Amino acid sequence: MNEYDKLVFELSVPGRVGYSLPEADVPEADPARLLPAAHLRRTPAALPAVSEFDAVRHYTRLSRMNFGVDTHFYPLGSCTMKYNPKINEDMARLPGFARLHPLTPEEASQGALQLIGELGEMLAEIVGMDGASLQPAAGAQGELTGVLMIRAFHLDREGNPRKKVLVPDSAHGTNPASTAIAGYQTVQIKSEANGEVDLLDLERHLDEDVAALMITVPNTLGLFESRILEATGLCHAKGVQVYMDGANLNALLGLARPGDLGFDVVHMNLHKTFTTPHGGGGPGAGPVAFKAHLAPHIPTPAVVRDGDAWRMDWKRPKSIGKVQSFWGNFGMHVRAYTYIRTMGPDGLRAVSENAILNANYIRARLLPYYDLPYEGASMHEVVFSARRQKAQGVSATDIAKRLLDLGFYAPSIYFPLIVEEALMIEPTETESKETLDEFCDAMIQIAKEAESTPQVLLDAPVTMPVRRLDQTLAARQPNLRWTPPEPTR
Amino acid sequence: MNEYDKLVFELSVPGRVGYSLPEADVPEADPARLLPAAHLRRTPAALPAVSEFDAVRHYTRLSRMNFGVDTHFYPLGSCTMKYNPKINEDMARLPGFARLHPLTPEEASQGALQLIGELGEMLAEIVGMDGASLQPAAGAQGELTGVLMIRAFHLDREGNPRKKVLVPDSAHGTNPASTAIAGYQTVQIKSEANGEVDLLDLERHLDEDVAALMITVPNTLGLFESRILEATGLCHAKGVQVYMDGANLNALLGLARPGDLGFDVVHMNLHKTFTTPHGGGGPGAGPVAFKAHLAPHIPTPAVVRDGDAWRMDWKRPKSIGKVQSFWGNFGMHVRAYTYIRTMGPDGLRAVSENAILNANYIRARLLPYYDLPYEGASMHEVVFSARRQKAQGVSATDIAKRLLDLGFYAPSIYFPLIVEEALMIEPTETESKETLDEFCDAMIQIAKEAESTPQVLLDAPVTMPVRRLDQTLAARQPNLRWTPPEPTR
Amino acid sequence: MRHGETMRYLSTTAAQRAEMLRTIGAEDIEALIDRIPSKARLDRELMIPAALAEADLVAHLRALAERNADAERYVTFLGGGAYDHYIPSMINHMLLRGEFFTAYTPYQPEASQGTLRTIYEYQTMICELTGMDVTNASVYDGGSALAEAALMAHSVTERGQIVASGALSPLARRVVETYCAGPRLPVKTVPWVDGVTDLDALRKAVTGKTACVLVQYPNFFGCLEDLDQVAAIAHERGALLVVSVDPVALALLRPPGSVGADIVVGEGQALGNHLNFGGPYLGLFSCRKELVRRMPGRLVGATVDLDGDRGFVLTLQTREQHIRREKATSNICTNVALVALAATIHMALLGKDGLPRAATLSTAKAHYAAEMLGRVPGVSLRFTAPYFKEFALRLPKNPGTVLRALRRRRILGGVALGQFDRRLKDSILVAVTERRTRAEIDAYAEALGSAVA
Amino acid sequence: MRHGETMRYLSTTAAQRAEMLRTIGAEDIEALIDRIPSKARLDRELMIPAALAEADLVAHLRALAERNADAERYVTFLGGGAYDHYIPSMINHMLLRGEFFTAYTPYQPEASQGTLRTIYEYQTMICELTGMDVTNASVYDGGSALAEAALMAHSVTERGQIVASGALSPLARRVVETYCAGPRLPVKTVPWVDGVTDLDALRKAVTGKTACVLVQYPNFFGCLEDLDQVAAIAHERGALLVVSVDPVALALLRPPGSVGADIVVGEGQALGNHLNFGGPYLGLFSCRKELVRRMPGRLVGATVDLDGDRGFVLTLQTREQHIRREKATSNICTNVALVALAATIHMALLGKDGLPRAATLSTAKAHYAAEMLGRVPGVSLRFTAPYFKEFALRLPKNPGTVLRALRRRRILGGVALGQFDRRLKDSILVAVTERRTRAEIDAYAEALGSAVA
Ligand SMILES: Cc1ncc(COP(=O)(O)O)c(C=O)c1O
Ligand SMILES: Cc1ncc(COP(=O)(O)O)c(C=O)c1O
Repeated sequence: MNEYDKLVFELSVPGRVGYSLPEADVPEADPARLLPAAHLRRTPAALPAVSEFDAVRHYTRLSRMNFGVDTHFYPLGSCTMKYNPKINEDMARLPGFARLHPLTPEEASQGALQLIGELGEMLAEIVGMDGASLQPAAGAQGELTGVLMIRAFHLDREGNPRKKVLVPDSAHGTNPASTAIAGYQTVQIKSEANGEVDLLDLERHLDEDVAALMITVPNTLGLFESRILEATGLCHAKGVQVYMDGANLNALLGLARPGDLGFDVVHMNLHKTFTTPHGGGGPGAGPVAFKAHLAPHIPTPAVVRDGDAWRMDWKRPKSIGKVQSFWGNFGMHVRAYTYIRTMGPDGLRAVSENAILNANYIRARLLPYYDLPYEGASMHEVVFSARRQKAQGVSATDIAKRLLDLGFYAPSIYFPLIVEEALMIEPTETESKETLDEFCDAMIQIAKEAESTPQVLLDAPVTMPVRRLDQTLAARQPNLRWTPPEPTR
Repeated sequence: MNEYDKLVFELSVPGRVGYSLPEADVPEADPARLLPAAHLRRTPAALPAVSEFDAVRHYTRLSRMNFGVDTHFYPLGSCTMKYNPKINEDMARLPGFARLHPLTPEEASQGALQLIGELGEMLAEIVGMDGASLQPAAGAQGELTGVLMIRAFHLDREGNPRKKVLVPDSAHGTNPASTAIAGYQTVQIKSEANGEVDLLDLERHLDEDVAALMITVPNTLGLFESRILEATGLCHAKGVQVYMDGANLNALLGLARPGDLGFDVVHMNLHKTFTTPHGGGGPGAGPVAFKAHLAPHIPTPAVVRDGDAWRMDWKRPKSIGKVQSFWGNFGMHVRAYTYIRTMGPDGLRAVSENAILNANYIRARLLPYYDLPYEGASMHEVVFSARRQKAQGVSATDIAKRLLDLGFYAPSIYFPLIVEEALMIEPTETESKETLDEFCDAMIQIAKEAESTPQVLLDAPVTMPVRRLDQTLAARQPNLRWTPPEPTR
Repeated sequence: MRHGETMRYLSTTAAQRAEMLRTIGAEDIEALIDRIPSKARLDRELMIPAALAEADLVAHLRALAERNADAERYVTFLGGGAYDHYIPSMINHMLLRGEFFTAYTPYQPEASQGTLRTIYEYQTMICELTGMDVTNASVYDGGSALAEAALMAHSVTERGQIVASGALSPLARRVVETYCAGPRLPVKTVPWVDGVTDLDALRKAVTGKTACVLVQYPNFFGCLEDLDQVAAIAHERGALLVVSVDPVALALLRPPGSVGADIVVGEGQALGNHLNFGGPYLGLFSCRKELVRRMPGRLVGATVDLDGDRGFVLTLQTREQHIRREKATSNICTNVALVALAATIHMALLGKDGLPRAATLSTAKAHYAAEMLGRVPGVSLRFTAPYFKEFALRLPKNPGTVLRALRRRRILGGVALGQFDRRLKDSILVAVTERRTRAEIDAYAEALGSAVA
Repeated sequence: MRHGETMRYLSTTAAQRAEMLRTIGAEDIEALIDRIPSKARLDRELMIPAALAEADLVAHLRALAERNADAERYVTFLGGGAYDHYIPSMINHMLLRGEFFTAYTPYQPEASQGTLRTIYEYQTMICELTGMDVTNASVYDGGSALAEAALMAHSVTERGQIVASGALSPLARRVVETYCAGPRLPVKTVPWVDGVTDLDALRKAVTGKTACVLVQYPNFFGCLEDLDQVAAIAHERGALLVVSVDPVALALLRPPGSVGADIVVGEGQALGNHLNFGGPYLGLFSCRKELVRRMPGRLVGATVDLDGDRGFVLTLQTREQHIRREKATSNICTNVALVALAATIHMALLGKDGLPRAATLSTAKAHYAAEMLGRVPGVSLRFTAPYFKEFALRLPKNPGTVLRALRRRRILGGVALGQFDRRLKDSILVAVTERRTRAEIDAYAEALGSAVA
């Protein structure tokens, strides 16, 4: 079935050339005379040798072995796979941005600093905070940054950072992981039967050792935490800081703001809510917005206004320090800035409204066919369980694979962990009703197949470049790099 | 089998918007008050209404229903489907070129004029002529331009344009068609058994009524006309001009030059030899290079040096006039210029050597399996006949369709007309030996299938977005535009 | 050969070459080309510049590009057949899909459905704008489209004279003349009065020998011809009416199909394509369905495949050169498919609401500009006829001098008309698209004030 | 909502919205969000600027971009961790393939073989350059890679101290310090002498409690550390050796794997990625295979499908946060896959010959530049240690003033070192890649002459 099965190394032919470099125009260009012999490599790195055209056809063909938002509906829950506007790409490629060196003096990079500064201000307004740091490179790094800021805050105020961070059991894996790296013990808070965080359990855990509560709104079940004001209030009463994982901000734009909900710090995923592309895994950007009391602790340098100009403020003795070598994923900042300026306030609000509408539409159409373990009002995504299908011998994985054959990427599966056979569906606002209908039709067809012809699901996919892959083999006998085949005679 | 079968009209939903235009910033923006009512449209044009994302996914999906050089070997004979360098695309998009208005005064478009001028000089050198006009938009328009120049030449010298143009029977269809539009009667010259033009037949036809001989070198059989010097000599002796169709110039770069072969005028296809992309049918560019005696007749304006500057020379009373509203397909000129400057003289020669090598390699490998009606030495392409397969019930078309299933675009088929069941294979120099081998393996497999399992060929293709299409229906009941389906109730 | 520079587009290594020659049974490449008589061989290197490394070449081309006064660094009011309309950025991203831009003419339809479908969409949309039944897949540009229309009218009517409005683009008219030289079709030009075709003169010019009347709408001066009258005059004598259009304007204006045009052509650059110093552009070509078999160029039609599924093919090819050779309706082979694709996506994106909106903004801003520029002392509108997005302006000073002064202020103020018509040597043609802002127009008026003072 | 501006990224029309609400059984959208307590609702519009039309927005961003001194309009000698190397134009065309850049992390491998294969290629190539057994799919950047290495060494050795060379990038070192704050790992910095780590001081600093030694090669000053010695010192005490590298340099220099490095990290921006004002960049991360289960980040492995055909998957995921949560080897989720893809294509294109050639040209031109700049009266090389493509220069005048003067001549002369180290406030760091020409270097020398005169 696999039409094309080459790696670039397998195209390599000694002597082929894919580059164009000038001849040396300086008198001495022999490395052996320029550098001590001890430092020189003895054998060249076994990189491939291909022509430019070899590479074009190879990577073009590989690209065609992928689904992307541009080609397929991509309802991957929690990931907000919305349309990535093409204009964003053009703007990020303007030479004044793309070819700007990070150590260019401030006076010669005012345009870039202004963009960072203004984007920070807009993001802060969107989440109702007092400021934002754009340095974190992704959501998880935003979390680490935010928790370290909280750590610095407690340390500064109380001389000790406290010990624990409370995280609901529905949280994304990065939440406990970031917390752990920040030196905290993670304490899991239960969800109530309705899927929201259990306030009693929360209250039980709140003590002087608790540095922070870290919570996702809407949570990973797609539910708005309706008692969030109470929760943040309870925390603050114990001097506990409240961190919001803003990965699901796409549900809230112009409707509600983390700052107004009582949060002290929130990270955003520009690669979810603000249309920067995911690139097959990254890069993203995870700005952190904060209330004023945390401002002393944000990463250095802070990009600040200085009259009509912008500058980098390095003199922040209580800062947590740096989390990136430079100033953050500026290329993503340009894209997000472009997007926000394209949408304006009414546009952003329409984004969230439509995201919520789309999720609820799918929910309504699929409700007869799939179990909905948490029945609260869905915001921007809906989490079904395939437990009914599981009883018919078909798992969430099987449903996902069958969707591929029917021309759709799969929802997130087995997340959140508190849902058995979870199918986490996030359509985003950029998808049309027609696409949602086609997807729902496919899901309904699958539910019926699970009853009538489950083997079709167990065999899926059959139209992809490969069939199901042996994960166990991959993990038991890791093969993590290409090696040339043994010469045969 | 057809995964996606939408037209953009079928995605349209009233009220959807895919653009972003500013609000009117001038006082009056009501067309009814600006323009007389009689001039206003009564019903809007029924264009679709789609979102930007609808359009991105639609056109991305449509693109995936195509083969292109970037994705597949494309051995379409006579078309020189070589790699189109990406850098060419970047250069053509520089704002100083892409956003330059054609009526910008000469003093404010010197960079563009220099590029046109220098490209003309380089092309003239490559084909051994005294100058080149870059105005023609494609090969066929180059032919028309060249023949009209010959017409003007005769008219100027003899007071009459003469009557006939001689064209070999192996010629491309545009040759007789261009000749006819130029007001000439086309007279067909026979090919010899060896596939070259029959000099005796030529001589027989040469008289005072003949304005020109139009001939392709190498010819469409991929053969170099070995007696070309004799042929051009014979013509000149009768005052007959000799036109070379330079579509096959990819075989001659740095090896032989039309000017040195005695030609008076030659057109080039920048979209074949000089890597400008074919774009699914165009645009191309068909510059015409000429000997000095034809210079008075080239299209206006000529781009000429004027000291250190360049200007447009309009004062050419004997010019044939214009063939394009402006100066030719400048965007293609930028690409061809970029390519020639990338390759240099040794690079261009290597192009032709490798093109010839590749064609001969295919020829050698396929010779046992397919008939070769003309056995002369192949230059850059080789023309087989599927008559042996035809006898087995399988046509050139069937072979072409089967190739699609095996992952290759098809050769040109049924051209040149003088070859029964022609399979015209032009690999170009940019393809690797590995690709040629895979293609030859496929062709050999097909030859064997023709013997053993011909039905596989007759049923092909089965892996494309559609199966074989009903051409007769298309021609009998032309359906040349979309119309909305009748409303059903 | 030097490192890299020349080799990166070739894939065959020296060792492979040797191996391939062995398979071929040839000693060396020379052996493969010995059919070329040695007298005919080039015995030296081509005298073209040596190869440049990619980075050096980019620097060189950038320097060339920067010597041009482009519409990115200058505020442009240039028109006359090429326009600086808004182009959604998304279009370029689709054009860069290798499957589109590195494909050939869709000769194998099963492996070319992408191209075929976009052409079918294009044909439909242009029919909608022009109000005609049939549209071909494109010809080279507006000028050659007009010329092909004249030849087609000649072949349909079997008449030998072409009557051209004097308010046609003079550049396009020259292309018509060139194409008409071979078949010796005289092209009679009818003068203009007050910016539009002189209908009395037209009435006199059209005879029983007239194959067609060529008229432009909006015309070269931006003015709106009275198409009903022109149609009546042409059809009265059995001549065809050929209208050359601006497709953007047709989003707002009456389609020529509705006044009885027989052939509609035009320059389609304004639909999503850059100025490109004049090309590649887009020749629009539509006609009545009765004439389709005389039409030049390719046509895509819908049909079904073996399974009965919808599919698209090139059709009615017996009109074309590769089948009919000297009897073909035209010599065109390569057309401008990718430019048409850009236009298709542009029309899809702007769509039913957006294209009229772009047209409305253009005409509104043009009228505002005419008003503001007309207020400059000594400056006046050259004609009183209604106009669309372009108008002629009479200047009190030499236009060349004035335009130069404007250029120093980064304004491309218009096209000097004297180069096309001596009667207009005091005038310039000013085009305004939706892309110009009121502030830019005001700045132009202010600069023009200083320039003519 | 105004026309177009805000709607072009949404597909649902008012009529569809009504229909969908009917299916849902909700009166209006408000009914869907009534779970949000009204006290928590925003009762006004967001105070961000109103939407801009595409063309206006482009103009605005272009204006911002033009206020920056970029490497296109300036001749740049800036380095210090980010470099202006040649980037083949072809790379961008591949990155723009929607199938690559609009895909997510390849969670469904059957529909993500394109991404998975490119990562596998990437892992292989970086292993080749670093000389290590295993490479992950990327971490954020060079700084966070170094920080992750320190944490990993801590977890592998279960020791609590980090020893850092004073010739590390000071910016990267600050990231290490940030990441080490949570687990309270003290980071001890060893001073440099003459541009390289003081080995005597290092020997003293490394103890039985040292988890790892962090060293950079070439180091922040461009100088080449004696890795054999550093390795010996680290390993003697059972500490891991972590080397932060420039992958371009490794095309020519000894791979750290060959001197016994345990973890190799680095900033990969120089491989085919633009400067982007500091990000997104590429965190390289390789290690010995024995350590793979302690490695942060994603790994792609080869396996087979049901039919026995080769395929690729994310593997060894039990290290990762989505499975192991607080016990994961790292918190990283989103990485920089597209940046790694650019690097992969870059390494493929330059390949076995080209990458060493780029490295050779860079070091050759750097040495030429050092020679020419060193000849300027009063200017001298700050260090005598061997260097690769970057060197520190001592100036006779305030570096800020000199650099400003150079900027006026469109030269970005280097990075002022005083901002990182007070002992170097008279010095600048000058980087030279293969992209600089001899003429540019000569012009720099001449301009520097005037600036310090
Ligand atoms: C709810 C939630 N939190 C955190 C993250 C982590 O963000 P990132 O992948 O940008 O590090 C994600 C994304 O995967 C998420 O969905
Ligand atoms: C031999 C030959 N002559 C002429 C032409 C016509 O060139 P064009 O398609 O550029 O008009 C072609 C290309 O199709 C050709 O192959």
